Amino acid sequence: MPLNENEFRPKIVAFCCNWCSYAGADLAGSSRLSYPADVKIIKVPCSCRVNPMFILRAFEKGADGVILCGCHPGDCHYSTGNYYARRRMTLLFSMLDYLGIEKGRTRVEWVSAAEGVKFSQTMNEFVEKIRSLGENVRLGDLRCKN
Amino acid sequence: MLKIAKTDLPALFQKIAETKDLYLPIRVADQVNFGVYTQDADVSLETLKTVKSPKDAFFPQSETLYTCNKTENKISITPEELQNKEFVVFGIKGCDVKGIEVLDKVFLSEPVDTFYKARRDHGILVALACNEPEESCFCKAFGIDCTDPKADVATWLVEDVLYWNPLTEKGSALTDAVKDLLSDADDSKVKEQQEKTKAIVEKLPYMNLSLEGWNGDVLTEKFDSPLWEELYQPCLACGTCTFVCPTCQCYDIKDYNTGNGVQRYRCWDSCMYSDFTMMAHGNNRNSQMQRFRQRFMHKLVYFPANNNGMYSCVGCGRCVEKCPASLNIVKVVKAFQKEGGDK
Amino acid sequence: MQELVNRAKELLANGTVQRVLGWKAGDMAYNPEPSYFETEADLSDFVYDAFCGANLSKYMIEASKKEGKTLVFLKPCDSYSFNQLLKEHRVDREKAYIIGVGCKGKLDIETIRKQGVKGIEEISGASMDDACDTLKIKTIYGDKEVSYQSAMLERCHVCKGKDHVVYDEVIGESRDTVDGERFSEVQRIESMTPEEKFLFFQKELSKCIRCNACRNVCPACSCRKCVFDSNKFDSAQKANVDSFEEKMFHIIRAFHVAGRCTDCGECSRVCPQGIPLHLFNRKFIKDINEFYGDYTAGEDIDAEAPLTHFEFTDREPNEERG
Amino acid sequence: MSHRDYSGKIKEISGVNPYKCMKCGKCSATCPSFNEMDIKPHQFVSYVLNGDIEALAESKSLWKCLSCFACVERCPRDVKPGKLIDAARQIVVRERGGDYLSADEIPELLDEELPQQLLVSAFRRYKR
Amino acid sequence: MQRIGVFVCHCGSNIAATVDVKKVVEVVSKEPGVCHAEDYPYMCSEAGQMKILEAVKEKNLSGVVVCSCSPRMHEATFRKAAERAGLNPYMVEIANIREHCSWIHKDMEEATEKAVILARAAIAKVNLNTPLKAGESRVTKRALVIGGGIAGIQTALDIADAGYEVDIVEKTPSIGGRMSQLDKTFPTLDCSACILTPKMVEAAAHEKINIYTYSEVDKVTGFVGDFTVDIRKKARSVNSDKCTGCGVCQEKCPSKKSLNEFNRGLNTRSAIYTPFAQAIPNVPVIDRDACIKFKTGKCGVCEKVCQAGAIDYNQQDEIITEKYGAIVVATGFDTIKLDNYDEYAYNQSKDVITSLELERIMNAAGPTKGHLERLSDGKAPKEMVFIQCVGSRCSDTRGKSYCSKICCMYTAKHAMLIRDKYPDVNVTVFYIDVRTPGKNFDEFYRRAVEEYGVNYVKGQVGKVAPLPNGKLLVQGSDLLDNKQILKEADMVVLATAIEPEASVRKIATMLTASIDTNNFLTEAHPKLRPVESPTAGVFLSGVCQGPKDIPETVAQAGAAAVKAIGLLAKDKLTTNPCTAKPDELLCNGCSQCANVCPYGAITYENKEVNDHGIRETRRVAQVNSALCQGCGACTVTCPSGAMDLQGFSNRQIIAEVDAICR
Repeated sequence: MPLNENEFRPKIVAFCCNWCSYAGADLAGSSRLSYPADVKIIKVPCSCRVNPMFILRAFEKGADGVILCGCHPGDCHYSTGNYYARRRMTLLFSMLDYLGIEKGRTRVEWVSAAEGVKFSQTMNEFVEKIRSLGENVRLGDLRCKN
Repeated sequence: MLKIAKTDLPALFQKIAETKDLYLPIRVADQVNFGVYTQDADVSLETLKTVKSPKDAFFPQSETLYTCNKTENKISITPEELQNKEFVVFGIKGCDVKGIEVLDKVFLSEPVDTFYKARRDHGILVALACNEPEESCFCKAFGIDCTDPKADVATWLVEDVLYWNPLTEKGSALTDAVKDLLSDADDSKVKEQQEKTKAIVEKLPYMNLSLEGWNGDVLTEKFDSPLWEELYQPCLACGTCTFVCPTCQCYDIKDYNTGNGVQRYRCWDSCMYSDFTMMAHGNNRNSQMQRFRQRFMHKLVYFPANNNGMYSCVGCGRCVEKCPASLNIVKVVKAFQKEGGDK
Repeated sequence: MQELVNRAKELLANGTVQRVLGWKAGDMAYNPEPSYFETEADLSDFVYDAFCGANLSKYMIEASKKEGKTLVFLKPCDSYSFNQLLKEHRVDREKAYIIGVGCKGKLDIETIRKQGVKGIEEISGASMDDACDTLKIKTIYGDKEVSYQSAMLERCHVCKGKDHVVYDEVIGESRDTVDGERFSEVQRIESMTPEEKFLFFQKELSKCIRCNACRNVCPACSCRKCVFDSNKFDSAQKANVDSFEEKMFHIIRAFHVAGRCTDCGECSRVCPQGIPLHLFNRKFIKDINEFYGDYTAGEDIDAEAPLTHFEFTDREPNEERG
Repeated sequence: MSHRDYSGKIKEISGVNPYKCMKCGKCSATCPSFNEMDIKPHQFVSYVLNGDIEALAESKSLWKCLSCFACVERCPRDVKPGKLIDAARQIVVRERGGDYLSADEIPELLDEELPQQLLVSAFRRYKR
Repeated sequence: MQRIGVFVCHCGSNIAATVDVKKVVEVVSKEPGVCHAEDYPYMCSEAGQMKILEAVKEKNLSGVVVCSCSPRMHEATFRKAAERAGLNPYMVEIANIREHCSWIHKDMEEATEKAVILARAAIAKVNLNTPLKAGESRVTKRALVIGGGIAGIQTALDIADAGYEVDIVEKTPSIGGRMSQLDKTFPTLDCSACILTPKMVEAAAHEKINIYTYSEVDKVTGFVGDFTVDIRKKARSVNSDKCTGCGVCQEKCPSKKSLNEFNRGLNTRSAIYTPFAQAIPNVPVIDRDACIKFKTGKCGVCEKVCQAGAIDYNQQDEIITEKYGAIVVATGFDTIKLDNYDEYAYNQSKDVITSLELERIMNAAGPTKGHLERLSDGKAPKEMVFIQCVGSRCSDTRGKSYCSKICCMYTAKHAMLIRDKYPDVNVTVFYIDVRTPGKNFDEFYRRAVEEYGVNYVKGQVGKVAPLPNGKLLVQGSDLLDNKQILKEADMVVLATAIEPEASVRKIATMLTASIDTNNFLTEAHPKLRPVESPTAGVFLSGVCQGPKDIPETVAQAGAAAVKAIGLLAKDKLTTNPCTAKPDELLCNGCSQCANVCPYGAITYENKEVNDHGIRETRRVAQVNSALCQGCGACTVTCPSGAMDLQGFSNRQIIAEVDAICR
């Protein structure tokens, strides 16, 4: 897709666990399953490494959406990491809702190493959702806007 | 002496706000603090004590000093603009006016703080005399007459009328600007209220707090007192007392990385905090007792020592009301009195 | 109250405890302060009345480091905090002699002032001995009456209960103070539109002065060094600069105490700007109860904490909520 | 409309991606009307792929399909030839004489025996 | 501040076709800390690596960022190159501008912009990298093979032959697996048992091999080189040491109505049984669900007739805990359930069978003693139809999306064998494609057509319907003739899709080995590391990794064995240095981190600390870096940030976040 000056290009951070989702993203790549360039992936060892502070930090610094991808429950490389991540994110997302942050700016998706298609689909959907929500204003730090 | 009906105050505010920024006590989410006037602001002149003092108007809780921007390999520095528009602080109480005098000692003596000075030069203080002081007030202990505030303009709210008396050139200029709304008045009602209020002041428990024995010469004696070890115990090391205080002037300077550059800002600091004046070698006050002692020694000993006996407390009583552990400067002074008496 | 003083004297005298942690009478009717008492004579200043809202359990972290035992007076709700600290190895049970004290609801001077009371000289009806329903307040501006119930702290209206979860002995009677639904305010916010929610919290949090009173009084915020004071996350900050900073601070603070907060309400009590901070913690408590089953932090020291535990069948984060 | 457009229209109406077809022939194997069809169900897919919609439109098969959906049910690749046929029908029907159903006409058409279902599907098919 | 070198790889045209690598070099060279930036066609080549070496030396670099393919591909390569240059290998970060950028984006401007941002994130991270040193851990010189089929047997034999101890855990009463159920094998038509049995015997007799049959893996802890495994030896109710394998108990057992699993349930067996005649060990087990003694307390016939006194009704499950350096998974496959395929009438007619059932029917030890006959009435069939791809290549939810790979060949085998043995039987095969890559495979298939007259029809069967006359009406298509075929058949054989054995999910979870959506175990790399799981020390053998035939399975079994041997041959392993590390001065001692650690790597001790002059004894967390696997669960649980993860520290991740969001 060519760059269009007027089009809203969201900044999206995707935290991917090393064992499943990062590999899933690799597979999406080697299968040439495209998704928007707005998504930038940060590799973490496990979804349980993702601190809520990282997510808020991303929003603070101007991200419009943050997605966390990990192994499917039951398939965590470290056995239990994604279960903890699931609870943490459930509570965090619920709190963000409570504070009036638009639903859908944050998401968790379980993507296995074999799910290149799912990875690409997920990212396409997520970017679409963020585009529909528009720029993140409520969780951004004004100082980063200029 | 001039006057304006209370019902005409919105018009007065409107008029001032046309050409100047206007700060006055505004209620937001059930708390009254000084804020910028807007037409739909919930102005509350009846509030005796705003939660924070109005010192923000001259020394904001945080302010950017300059911004560095990076483009490729070049860095450009943009200093923050100094205050260049006049503004009015309306409804400031006598104690808080005195608080600003304390800040002046710090920021206007060499080296002059240009940001502060610019604000002082452009700021006009319209003080409002107190008529219902409370039990936590002890301004009189510092020689302040809450019924007769010394500002650019002094005002009194008596029943449905605001009495207006310009005291300085700045005050007169402001008066000229709004004179259409003011009319002449005699000061009998004001005098009457002042007398009544003074009588109440006499009855308030803290007003006659004795500061005997607190001056710039008692440094080691007070510093070494074993009392501190006892007094600090309930202190939670929060910054409430310092942040509501009209005279606390300590700040920290920090950088914020915006991604494309750095904003250097200063923000209030609190001597109650464990990282206060943290330096490379560590911290020069590493126990809460030392930090607690610092605050009171500063207000009652160090500051008078350097400023011709002027205390850096004005008896507003905010810390008395807000301390989560019910500690405060009055309790400290009284504790030393008791100790002295016991001896 | 005298019973408490007598018992404290006994325990000091027989060497069971080295010191007493309680409340010392203030110079006004409503400002007692937490204090240590080391001798019988010191105890002449001891007070326990309806203004002794301060939760002493957090002071036990430091007291646990001192020589010998400390006698501490804990209200029913404080005992939950103590238990939670015990679970986290922050206090030493062996160093504490706990007397559970009765509670008839604690009073909030701010709430009294909000009812137009100023220039307070004396307050009667706040002692533990008189079971007054009305507070008689003598002020410079005349005598006032305020109902006890209307002057209570928010937390007392939705009290967890008047049973102590940890103690060596219990002295004094309590009375039921519950007259509200604990989660009703949370529910009210939940039912708002996102815009309304945002506005509500924006307004409340815009008052925050980052004085850290909420954090420093919180028994769950017992970190030696808070992340907002350290450079571990590049997140150290002292004062609010951008409105987001308070949000970050309050969200993360609530998250850090999620599953650990006993809802003691101290954060809301001490906030100089009257921000209802308990609404953050209570939201997490409500979510935890709903998502993972009822859990009361500090109730059972051996219970699995919600955030260090999981079930295979836990709900998914993206699930529609509320 | 060009053939390509028709082809796209069919894909749009049916929601089917004919490229998924692996040419196994299970649709034709399963079709009860197979013998009456000139273009067999499995061929339908390649006709759509090739954009030869004219031939489809003229084909007898279009009206021989019973819409039993056996092929839809059994297709291992989710291609669902039955839906393609149905889509082709709709295109033909919509095109013919431009005679559409409007909501105003419905009251006249009502009679007691008429199942609701029919009305709804007629409306779906014949509306503009 | 580091001195960072950035190296941008073209990957031939893989990256350079979509990412303007020159532009990336130009932009990132202006990033703070970057003192060298260049591009090169193939960074992973020796010459490319030399670029890193030279730059590190010339520019005195302290950190390296390589913008290239996925770190899963070449991170190790570039770390080694950095090490050769005298740099700590953990001072290297990879920006994945191929899989995550050039391969998925088409627009050059957009892809270049993203590549720059990914590079910036890597630069921001390297700026905060610290040299890490890998630790060492011991290797237990013993391997565990899970599954005793041909894959497991071959792997075990190969490892044992190399001189290492091997345990095989097999959940059924005998080793042998699926291959023992087959009659003949393609394309040579050897008798399956004839080639398998000697292997089974060899394994049983091997002094280095220990076989646990009727046993399952209960629990796995530890990590590469040092796994601890609990093996549950299920109660056999027969003392293996005493049993002579005479078989009298099975003859006399009065409960003979249990379905015979080995014969795919086509006939029955006694409650005390060995699955098949050549079973190893030749020791029966009592099926306690079927045994009258266990059900009613009365009977005890087997105990009475057993001369050796081997029957032991009181035997209990036994847990054996053993340490292993390597684990090979060889759990094999099963055929899928056909409940969702009503159109083939499998559940309605006994004469519709799966190919594996046909194997048993054709086998002399099978339910029909090797005679081809209809299971409904015992009559010899005259007309047989084979249907290919039943449940394979299905993108709907009923079947499997993959090709089961072996069906084309075994169907040709079945057709050929039937035509050979019963020339009067007509055989029709409905196929979508005939896939015969493999040595002598196509020739084999052509022989079935050309020499044995098997009728191959290009088309599928849509419906099989039992007729009142006992026959089966097969309705299929012939796509070449554009006809619909209606055929009355006596038997229909379904080439049913295969899927991994159901127990593999549980095993994968225990091993923390990843599995794909079809439950096949994932390999560490689909091309370059096909027999290793991404979980270190876990290897894959046979169909558990993906469909394959016997020769492929054996080949992979050998490959897995070699990988395991390669591991066992080492005395020590270097461990992952990206482990959790507590800051003792910040630690509250709250134990929350220890509660979430899946490895029990966190302990607490009372320690004297000096916190900026305050000396006191505190309860602080300690991490055993040999046990820590670096998941990071503890780091998020820790409210004060005292616990951090080396290589993925809070500040590093935040720096990446900042770089991306700026």
